[in-house]
Amino acid sequence: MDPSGIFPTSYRADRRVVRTRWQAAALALFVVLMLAAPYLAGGRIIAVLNMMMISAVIAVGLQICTGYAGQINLGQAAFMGVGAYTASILASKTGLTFLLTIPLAGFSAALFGFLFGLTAARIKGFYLALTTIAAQFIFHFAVLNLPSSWMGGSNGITVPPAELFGLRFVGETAQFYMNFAVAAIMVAGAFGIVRSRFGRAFVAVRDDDVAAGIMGINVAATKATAFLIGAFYAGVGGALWAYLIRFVGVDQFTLFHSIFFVAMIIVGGMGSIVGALVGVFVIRFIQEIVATVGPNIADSVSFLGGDIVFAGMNVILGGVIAMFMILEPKGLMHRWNIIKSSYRIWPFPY
Amino acid sequence: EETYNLALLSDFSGPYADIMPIWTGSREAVFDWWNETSGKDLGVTLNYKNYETRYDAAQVASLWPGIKSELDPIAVVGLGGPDVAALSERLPEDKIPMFMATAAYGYAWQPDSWIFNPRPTYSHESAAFLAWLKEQRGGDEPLKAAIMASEASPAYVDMAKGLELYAEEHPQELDLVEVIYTEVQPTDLTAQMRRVARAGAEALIIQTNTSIVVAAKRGLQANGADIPILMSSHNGLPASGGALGGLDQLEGDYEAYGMAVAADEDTPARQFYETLVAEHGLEAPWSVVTAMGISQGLYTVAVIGHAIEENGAEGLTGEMVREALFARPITAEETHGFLPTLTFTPDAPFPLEGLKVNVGTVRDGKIAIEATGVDVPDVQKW
Amino acid sequence: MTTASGSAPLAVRNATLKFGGVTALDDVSITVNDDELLAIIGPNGAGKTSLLNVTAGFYRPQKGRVELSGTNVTGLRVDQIARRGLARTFQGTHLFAGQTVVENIMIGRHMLMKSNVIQAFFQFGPVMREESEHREAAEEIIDFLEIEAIRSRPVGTLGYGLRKRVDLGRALAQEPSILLMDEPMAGMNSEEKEDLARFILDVREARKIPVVLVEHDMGVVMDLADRIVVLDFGRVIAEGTPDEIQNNPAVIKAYLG
Amino acid sequence: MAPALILSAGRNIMLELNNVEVTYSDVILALKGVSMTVREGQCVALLGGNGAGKSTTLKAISGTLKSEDGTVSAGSIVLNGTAIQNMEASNVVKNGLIHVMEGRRVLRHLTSEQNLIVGGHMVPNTAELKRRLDHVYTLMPRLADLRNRTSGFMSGGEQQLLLIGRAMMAKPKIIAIDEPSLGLAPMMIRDVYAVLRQLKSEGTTFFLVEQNSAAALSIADYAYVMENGRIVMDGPADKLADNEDIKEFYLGVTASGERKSYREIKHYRRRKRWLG
Amino acid sequence: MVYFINDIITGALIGLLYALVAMGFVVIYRASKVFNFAQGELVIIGGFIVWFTTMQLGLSLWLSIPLSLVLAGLVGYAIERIFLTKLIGESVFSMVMVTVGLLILLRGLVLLLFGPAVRPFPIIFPLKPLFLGDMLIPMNLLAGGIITIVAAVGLSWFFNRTRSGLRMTAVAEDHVVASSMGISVKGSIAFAWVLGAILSTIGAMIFLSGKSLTFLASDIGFAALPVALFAGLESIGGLILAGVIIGIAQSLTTNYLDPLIGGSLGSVVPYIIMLAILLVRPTGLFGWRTIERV
Ligand SMILES: Nc1ncnc2c1ncn2[C@@H]1O[C@H](COP(=O)(O)OP(=O)(O)OP(=O)(O)O)[C@@H](O)[C@H]1O
Ligand SMILES: Nc1ncnc2c1ncn2[C@@H]1O[C@H](COP(=O)(O)OP(=O)(O)OP(=O)(O)O)[C@@H](O)[C@H]1O
Ligand SMILES: CC(C)C[C@H](N)C(=O)O
Ligand SMILES: [Mg+2]
Ligand SMILES: [Mg+2]
Repeated sequence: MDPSGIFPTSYRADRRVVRTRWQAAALALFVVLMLAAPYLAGGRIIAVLNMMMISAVIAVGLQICTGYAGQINLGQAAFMGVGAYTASILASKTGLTFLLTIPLAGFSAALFGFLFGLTAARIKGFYLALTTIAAQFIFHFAVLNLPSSWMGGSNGITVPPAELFGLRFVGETAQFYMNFAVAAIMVAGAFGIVRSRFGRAFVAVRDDDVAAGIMGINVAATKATAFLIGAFYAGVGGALWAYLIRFVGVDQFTLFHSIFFVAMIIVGGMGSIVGALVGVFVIRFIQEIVATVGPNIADSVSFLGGDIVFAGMNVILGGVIAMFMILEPKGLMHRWNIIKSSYRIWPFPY
Repeated sequence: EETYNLALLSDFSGPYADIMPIWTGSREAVFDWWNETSGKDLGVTLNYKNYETRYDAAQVASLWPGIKSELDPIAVVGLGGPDVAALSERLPEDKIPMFMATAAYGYAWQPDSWIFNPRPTYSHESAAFLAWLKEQRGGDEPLKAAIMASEASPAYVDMAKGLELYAEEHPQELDLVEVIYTEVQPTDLTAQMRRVARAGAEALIIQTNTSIVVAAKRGLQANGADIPILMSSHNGLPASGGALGGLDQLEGDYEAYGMAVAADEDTPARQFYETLVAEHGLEAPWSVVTAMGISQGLYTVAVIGHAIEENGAEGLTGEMVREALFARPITAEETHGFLPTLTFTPDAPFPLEGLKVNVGTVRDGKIAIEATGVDVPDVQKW
Repeated sequence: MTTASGSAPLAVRNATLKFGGVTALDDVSITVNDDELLAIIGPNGAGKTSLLNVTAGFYRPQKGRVELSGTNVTGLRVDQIARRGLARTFQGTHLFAGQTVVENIMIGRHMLMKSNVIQAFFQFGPVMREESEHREAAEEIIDFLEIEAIRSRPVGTLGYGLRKRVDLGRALAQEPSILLMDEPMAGMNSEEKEDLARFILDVREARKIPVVLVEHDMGVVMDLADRIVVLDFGRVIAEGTPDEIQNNPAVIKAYLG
Repeated sequence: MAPALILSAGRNIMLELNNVEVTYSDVILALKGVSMTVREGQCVALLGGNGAGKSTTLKAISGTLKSEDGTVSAGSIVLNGTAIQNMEASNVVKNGLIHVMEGRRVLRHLTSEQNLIVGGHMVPNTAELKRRLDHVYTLMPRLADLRNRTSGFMSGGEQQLLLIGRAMMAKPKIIAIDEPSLGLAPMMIRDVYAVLRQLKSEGTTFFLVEQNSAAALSIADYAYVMENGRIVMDGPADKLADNEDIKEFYLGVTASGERKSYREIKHYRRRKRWLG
Repeated sequence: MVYFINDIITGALIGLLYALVAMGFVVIYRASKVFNFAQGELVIIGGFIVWFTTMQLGLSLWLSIPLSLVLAGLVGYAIERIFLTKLIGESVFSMVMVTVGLLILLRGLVLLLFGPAVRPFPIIFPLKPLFLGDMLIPMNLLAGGIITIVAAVGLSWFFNRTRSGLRMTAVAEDHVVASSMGISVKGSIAFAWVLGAILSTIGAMIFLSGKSLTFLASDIGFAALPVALFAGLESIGGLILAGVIIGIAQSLTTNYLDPLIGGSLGSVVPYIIMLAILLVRPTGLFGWRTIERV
């Protein structure tokens, strides 16, 4: 909903994501801050931002698949893993540049996701959600049991640094810019997709797939496309992850990781790209706070062992997610929209 | 007076959370001891900080940049497989070495490493044990053994892979009759144990975790089979015994690894432990995990000591520490007999020569040293 | 009734539809001629909705076939049939509740748009142009149905009557060559019925498309229909002009009472 | 308003709404101070155009607003002396009110008869349950034919019947019913209204929301007309049925009493709104 | 051949254990339409309660088992009260997502309360297996199989034949409709969680008897999941068949296929079978079919 007094004068203007001068200014400020971040913030913060940006790509993909198209997906980490492995194998075996490995990682993950998406033609709702867990197990099994010369088996694969024209993207700062560039493109693309005919078809399939079919939307293909896109994002995120960690192993992509991605889009709000970003920020932020502050607390309060840190993190994160669902089941973006619209009509309640 | 930082990686809530307080308490006690003794003489204080990585490569990777900028450590004191996975590419670039306590991993067996283990791989350790057992048994036929592994961790798979290769290359020594993969918390291993018993195994290698030891033990008991189990340091006799409800359940089973066995006997290692307890506030019981923590601390400070002797107390870097590791051996005396004399070379992340394994067992409900200084056979890289 | 059946916009031939022991349609044949408003009436459970469902491809008849302008479409998926020019509105509502009115109508235009995912991702010029064009068409429909004021309200927050109008708008957005409507007037007061009746007549006038109307409001049916088919227990029991039907004793007995 | 008073004199107030406001999603004010009274044994009709707030009124009474993110933000609703605004739906039922919701919400995977049994879940013994089932089946023989049909597959009208039957099973003191004639064939509407009349004569109170004003006014004692979340007119049913505007906009008859033809409607439409 | 038959029997029994854990999923789903992701966590909580009453309090099994079941029920009730009651009337989806939060939260809580140590679990069923000639059947699994079958038969009678069961069925259909008919959604969900927690505790006893307990035991939740989907989320009786089929398939794969390929296909097989059946019957063997009407 618009702030009051904004009347778009063309359809194109009405479609814009950034609608007011304030929004434009805020966006510009954000971009400038991000670009300057490596010079303003310490290594830890940059590391956290790197994690956030990669998670953002993956969560935005999940948002498209789950939040928009309504296909609950608990296999996003597996799709991410496919991307990470693809990038790693290509980079380490063929020495391909990341300019190619990242999109290729996206495509291979998309293919894997698409295969699961095809099952969505028949399997629906929670059944589908739970079958995506199978993606997780099958991915795991495949990596571990295919000849280890293919995917490194249980040993994992080490990844050479991202390189472009002899320039090595190592160190937090260089990777920061690489992640920022990719994340920016992916997020902008996500806005494009969700506001296009595809975004609308996704929503149609989510809200009422019977009616969607009768509208001339190929429901099965649309669901599969949603999975495909969601997995593509996960694959790209996985590739970034591989370049950041420089090592991929199968236990970096577990069901638990998938659940955390789901938690991110829930906290931020289903069906909103910005919501996905907000959710990534909130969840990662809490994780980092607990991880950094926790040991200090544990140190200063002697009867607490170091073991409270992770336990505490789980309690807090789990608690936050549960509380969110209880207090704000539609996510933060929903609250924001309500605030905006009540501000719009304030002081009149109607 | 110079101060240098050490980053300690710990798992307070992952699969090894049960042993972590003891482990890290022990290594911290060693650093305290060193600061008050040798460190004082050298004019150096070692400052350390624990980081919770929960045995998760992702967590390690995400914490690492922060650790580096916050602490700028001269060395990392590592934990297990995930640290190796996450940092093996980063440490060479950041020029910081990492010192582990556990046995090494086949998949990390590369030259020019920045990550070091005082012990050979788990497969080396189990092979040494099996060779020793065969000798005990006598006779020429190869020893029949089975191994339990799990896909839950790369390290677990590695254990099986290495031993499989060893068996293949030494058919007259070892006949690996069963390699069983299971979950970290298995439902029921009765059927699997029957297979093991049926195959006539003379030993069962379980270097994974405690839960699998317990389930396997129950499975063996259900089958009325009495096959000795070999455990490693992190799932050793005290831990598994505790989970089974008593050490007596493990009568005649073994643990074997390339460091001192925490038995009741009065050894130099034991004496050093008593010193730490008496004078440096160590609260851990005398157990294999404590031994692991102390040995890790001891060889770490020994290397740092060498580096200071070489380069002076000022301007010490991680690179110098690593150089010092290769420059001269760390003697058994320096590590109070917790470790054999260690000679590192750039060829491997662990000493390739002079490796010894000690074997502990449960006798009359108590942990006893069964054998010391068992030679490690020649295991090929896999 | 006189058009050569081969080219009739819609023909259902001898359709039989059974669900287990229930026969929803029993050898039903109907033909819809060019620019005709055909009403289908009948008691509750007579099979009217089932007939529309068979036509739209939602159910597959056990026997018989469905032809759109002479081509057999039996067995095609619903979306394939929709792409061949068949649109429908629903009994009850099947709108996309969380979406605004404009978005619902734009969804109706989905199949007329051509851009692909990659274009959408990069938001190239052509995509934007296509969006604007179709948005314009959607706005025309909004104007036509006089729902400008609720253009950006989520449909879920609208009352039943307005939803029905949006439902019609969405079907029109498909630019169909035949329109099926299932009880569009249900839940409206007479003023609203008048409005909708007018829209239906206008649609026919402006677009010249045949309409199949299922409705229980006899006033509406008698006034609007060119021809009426009466179903009872899955069978056609009468067919004819409103006057004929009104006086048909079988119809009176089964339906009008 | 005198006749209304006479009509209702001596009867207890069963349901009373006092200046009720309903807000959806914290911002959309759908009811703007609605007051109504339903007396025991009465049938009160609530008429109004689309989106007027009729269903919202019912939901506010029955406590089912919450699932749509709505709340009664002001005013009070009193049922038999108990304040029930924002009460949980199942407790409202325990106070004797059953709400037949719009949207044909049958329990789709259950058979028609199972739906009825669930409707009578509070009936203490099996014999009584049987009796009520029979009562439903005698009033609505069509449901007897459909008793083993999965209710989700039934036709729109059939489901509508089932909902009425299901409400009857609970033998409530008051039934609040949302558009009972929706989607019913003419004959069926007559049948359903005959059922309602029968129930009314058995002492059930009705709160009836209808678009089919002719039918509603034929059974109602008193009626309210709602526009835009406000009550704009009320009075005894027969009085309202004579009102010019009601005739034109709700009953679809011209002032002269003739039915207008839908074909004759011109492109311009007279728009008249009551100002509330 | 004897071994082969024995493997089939053991497999079937393990499958029945899965079915018992899956019954926790199904009961909660069947009475509230909420899919409980935290089911595995309920198993550990049950396990810890049993551990606490036996090993810590030192009670005899006869005392501690009923006490544990009561405590587990209370925990289930508390979880429902704290986390789910407030969401009644909201979309079911929100409730399901709360259970995702619970999954993470409970894991942390268990760690906080009991620590990460590996604990010995009491021997509830005799360790000595039952010998049938050359065949051997673990007692805990045998007892578990019997309990599972009894529970499944009893509960499916309850849900399908009793008035209370029908009420819960109505809740599973549609919360709003159920409450508009005077059915207490709260009560139904509370009952479901109490029952779910109790079943999980029984599952824990069978699963862990004589073994060790850590929070990793929750993995059994995801091992049991395919059984629940295979049967269909609304079907309690169907769990028996589903459990037996999946258990046998898994046992045969682990014993005969895995040694050949040198991997652990056994742990994936249940999921593959589940996927296959769902492609043919999208709501499981006996689940409610999706109703689509326009
Ligand atoms: N999928 C289905 N499975 C079983 N029975 C069905 C199915 N669909 C429809 N029926 C049955 O077929 C008959 C015809 O239903 P249909 O919906 O076509 O009626 P209708 O004429 O549209 O009635 P109404 O005017 O009440 O909407 C009904 O008795 C209904 O119960
Ligand atoms: N869930 C909701 N969220 C926001 N607004 C709503 C919601 N439900 C209804 N409204 C608004 O409240 C007003 C009253 O709606 P209500 O459904 O009560 O109308 P009604 O009189 O029953 O109409 P109809 O005859 O079309 O059913 C409408 O303007 C509608 O837009
Ligand atoms: C003690 C543990 C951390 C050992 C584990 N097997 C490893 O990865 O090395
Ligand atoms: Mg119909
Ligand atoms: Mg309404």
